[in-house]
Amino acid sequence: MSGKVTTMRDAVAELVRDGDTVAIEGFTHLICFAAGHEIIRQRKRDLVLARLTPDLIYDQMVAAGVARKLIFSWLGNPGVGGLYAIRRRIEAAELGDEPPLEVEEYSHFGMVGRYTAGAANLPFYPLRSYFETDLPKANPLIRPVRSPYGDEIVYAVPPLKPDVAVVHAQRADAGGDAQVWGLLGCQKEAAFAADRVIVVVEELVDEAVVRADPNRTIIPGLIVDAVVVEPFGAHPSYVQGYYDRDNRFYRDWDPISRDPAALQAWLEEWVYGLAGREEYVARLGPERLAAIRPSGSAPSGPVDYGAYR
Amino acid sequence: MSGKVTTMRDAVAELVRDGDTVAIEGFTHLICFAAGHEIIRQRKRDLVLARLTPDLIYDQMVAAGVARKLIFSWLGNPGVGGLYAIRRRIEAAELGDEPPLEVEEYSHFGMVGRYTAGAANLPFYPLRSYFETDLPKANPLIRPVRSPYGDEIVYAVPPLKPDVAVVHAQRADAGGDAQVWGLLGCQKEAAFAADRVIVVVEELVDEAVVRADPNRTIIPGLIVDAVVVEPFGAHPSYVQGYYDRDNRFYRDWDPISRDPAALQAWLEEWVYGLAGREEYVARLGPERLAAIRPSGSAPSGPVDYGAYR
Amino acid sequence: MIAAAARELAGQHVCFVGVGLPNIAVNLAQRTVAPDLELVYEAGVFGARPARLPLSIGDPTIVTGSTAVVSMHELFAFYLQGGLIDVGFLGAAQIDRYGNINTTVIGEYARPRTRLPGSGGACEIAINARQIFVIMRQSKRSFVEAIDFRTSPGNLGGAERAERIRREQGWLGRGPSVVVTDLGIYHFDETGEMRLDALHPGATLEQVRASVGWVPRVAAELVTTPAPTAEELRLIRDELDPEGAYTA
Amino acid sequence: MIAAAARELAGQHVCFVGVGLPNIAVNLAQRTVAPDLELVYEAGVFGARPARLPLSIGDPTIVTGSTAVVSMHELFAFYLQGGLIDVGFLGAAQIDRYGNINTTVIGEYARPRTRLPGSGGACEIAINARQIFVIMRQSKRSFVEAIDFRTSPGNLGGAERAERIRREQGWLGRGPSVVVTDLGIYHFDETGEMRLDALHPGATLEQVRASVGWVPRVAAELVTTPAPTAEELRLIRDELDPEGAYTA
Repeated sequence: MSGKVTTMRDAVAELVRDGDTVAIEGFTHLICFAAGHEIIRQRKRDLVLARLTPDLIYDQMVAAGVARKLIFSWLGNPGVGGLYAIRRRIEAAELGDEPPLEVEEYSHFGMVGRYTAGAANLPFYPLRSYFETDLPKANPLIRPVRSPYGDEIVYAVPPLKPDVAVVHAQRADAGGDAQVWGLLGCQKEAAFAADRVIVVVEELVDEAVVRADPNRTIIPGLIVDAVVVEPFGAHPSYVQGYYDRDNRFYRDWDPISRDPAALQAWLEEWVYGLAGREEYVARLGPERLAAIRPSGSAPSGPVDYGAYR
Repeated sequence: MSGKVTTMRDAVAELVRDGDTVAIEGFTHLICFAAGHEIIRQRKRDLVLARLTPDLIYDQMVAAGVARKLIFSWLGNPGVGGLYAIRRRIEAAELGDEPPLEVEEYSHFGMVGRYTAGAANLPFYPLRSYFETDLPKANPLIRPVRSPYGDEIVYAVPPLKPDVAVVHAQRADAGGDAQVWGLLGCQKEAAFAADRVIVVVEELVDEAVVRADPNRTIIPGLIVDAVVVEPFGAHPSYVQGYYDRDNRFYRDWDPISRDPAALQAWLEEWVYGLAGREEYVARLGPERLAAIRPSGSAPSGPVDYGAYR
Repeated sequence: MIAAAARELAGQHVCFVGVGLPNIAVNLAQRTVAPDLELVYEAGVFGARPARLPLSIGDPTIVTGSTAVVSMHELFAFYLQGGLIDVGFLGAAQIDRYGNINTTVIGEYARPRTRLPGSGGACEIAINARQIFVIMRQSKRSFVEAIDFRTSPGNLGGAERAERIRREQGWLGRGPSVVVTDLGIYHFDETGEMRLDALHPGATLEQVRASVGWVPRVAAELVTTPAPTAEELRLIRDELDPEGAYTA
Repeated sequence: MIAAAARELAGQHVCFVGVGLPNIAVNLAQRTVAPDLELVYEAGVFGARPARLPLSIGDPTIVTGSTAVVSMHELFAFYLQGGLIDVGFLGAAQIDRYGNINTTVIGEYARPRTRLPGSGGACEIAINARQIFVIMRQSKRSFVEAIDFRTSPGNLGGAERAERIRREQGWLGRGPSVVVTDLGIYHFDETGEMRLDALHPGATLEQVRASVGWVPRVAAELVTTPAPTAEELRLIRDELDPEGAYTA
């Protein structure tokens, strides 16, 4: 398998285009902040940002002006509060005469279903949700569909096929075969649905490591366009077994997000002012990194696939 | 989690009832012949047998008279030939005035979709198959459904919710949390779709072994009614890392299956005449078991989940 | 409030854990009245045994040592929609007397006064979990006559219609069963309306009436919630929330 | 026949492997003309590197050392239906001039003379793989004017209708492109009909005509298939099928 290893700068320059629909997925786990920051640095514009939970990364990207639209299912800073850069682009009093950020809103399962339909090339995905709620009124793309077996009605969501999906993983080989353990979110579905895929990893491994445990592979290199090796690329999100969620960062974000000037200053210091993730990690410093080290190891133990010759 | 460990005899006696729809799944891998033989021994009747590939086990069960109907997608002895006990209950010349075995036929993805809809409590599962074929005519349960987004038509299959699913796994704990590596087939979907679930394992392990690698769990004890420890319970099918597929058995089955008398003699010798799998394994003998031992080990290597206190 | 919510989980088996207050209540229940409670996190975890209280609902501590980690598709399709969840635990920004919940917007959807988080999994949890527990602070702004947006259906316009629709549409959920607030505990009566059944120690009926946007029904035999035990308080203060993130 | 089928895979990238003759042809191709060929088995394997030739398509040797092992749902939904398969390799009991395939029954469906295996994955492979290779022995019983049951669609009643339906229904597959038999190699012309383009060494046009149930089209420049090389024969006889299960 040919090597696809490149830098974040080159991957984003080549694969993310103005106007693209971009999905940097990962449900609390494996959110690739490094890719989001590089998109900000390269001043991409008019992106449609898709994620179940926009999280801090899309708050930062919206504040930096890369987005024209948000597709999501839960907009908040989990356990802390709001995402105020995004809310300022939605709430009436803040907007004044400014046009709002476009929003297209689903539930979690609706978003997962959208990626699933996109990955499976289906025209719609049926689910038991939305009955007797205002969501189908708020988003007319949520539509009823009648079962061909009796009169039952369920709701459907349309396929979502991002132009680019970014998947952060513990490890991949040079061909892009990526392996993940811990929370899987819907990265697999988003990647198979996407036209282009960037895999970002903590560690590049030999193909033999992947092939030794093929059940752990979440996406094959077949659908991957670029592999970027970026240790701590998911901070302040986390990577199971590698580093912890930096909850302090999530808490600290609240006052920054509330204050547009503070937020722009933060972007200057932590994004525009740095060449890339390596400088970001250096700036975090050894103490901060030590604080998010797991408290111990918890090995899975091996299993035996057996040789069959 | 309370212990659910029991014998195959008790599990089948208690959980499989005459007239039930039974799914002993496993795509070439992990086919639980031990459960099928116990169902034959207990002379269950009028079962509806569901499996993508009826394989030798349903040929044996049909020959033994336990079934009134077959739901399937590919009827054969892979790489060898036919399943003649079943064909004798379908083909015109063999049947004469006998009523045929009922058949309800799909494609592989249709069967997988049926279990998936059953597991997800959906009234139908949409897929891109069956267009311009005679399958919807042969099986009117395969029906077109129109997308609510434009005029596109896809086909749908209805949910399949077996009364009982039997899942063979490498290992489980006493609560029924089961782990599998190698081919996964659609056992997970069949188990979640089923009303009752019997898990059959090569090894009973401590709950800590399961919890050390939660990404390998294919079904949780939550949906499991009985755990049976039955080494070599999948022979002549195989268990990745434990034993090889006994291809000699599959080849030897061809003449037996073609000859009703030979088949009944085989059932006498290998099923009715034995108390259970332990005697079956003893009868196979050490040479046969040695012949299906993997040629070496192929360890997965461990991963680290990390401790987070 | 947290202790009261945790105690309502006695006898329950499989609980879907929401972000925020439900998270601490459920973790407290697992350590007290419901040691066999299986915690399900929408992030894709069944049988979590968190060694610490997670701030978010996707923390690495809910993964390590759990029974099963699965894709979100599988979690929502097979566990939730498949009918395996006994209790879905939700928070709310607005609730009406029938337990219908708004977590989407205050004001008009297109130009909201306040943009709230939205559904997350709440909409499908409300429909597919066997019963719904709600935990929230109450006030005239949150306990309202008419919610601004229906994110998650409760008993709709009353029990009769709600039951008919659940039956006709094959919902597995029976809707909301408990609402625990900072003042008391509500259950739902046969008309599908919330009824105050217990007041927390120190709370008064006047406080309740002053913080509900309709005239609330009150049980004939209104009881007082037993005060949190020393053990409950110790678990909350020392183990689950030493930094006061939830309880400050 | 096997060598000829394997050679047709030169330049292909991702191949869905069927049971039987396709299995050996594809494994031969990976060892000769298409070393980068990614083998996909419907059992749920991507990037298989079988150390031996599996008898079935679900053998443990296709798992150990593969790139990815996934559920059948994922294999069919994301890999096949999602459009990642370049070549689907099918066998057939009956085929017509337009490449429509029967693997279900000979005779009437309800009371068949011969009950065949049925679709397996063939029906969805025929619709969703980018192109279809067929490998089968030819005779008046298998190459028929009208198949008894259409299990897998080919060019339907001709290219015009087939292309319109593929376009209207958004099929990803362009249908059958090659049929390799024991006598020769066929491709499909612009009308969607099979055309004999090569005769295997020793086979004659008379043999072909005597084993086709219609008047077969023959290429103006009919060529002779190059004989299997010594290396191909060695691989088949010594490595892939030493017991002659496929080739006896």
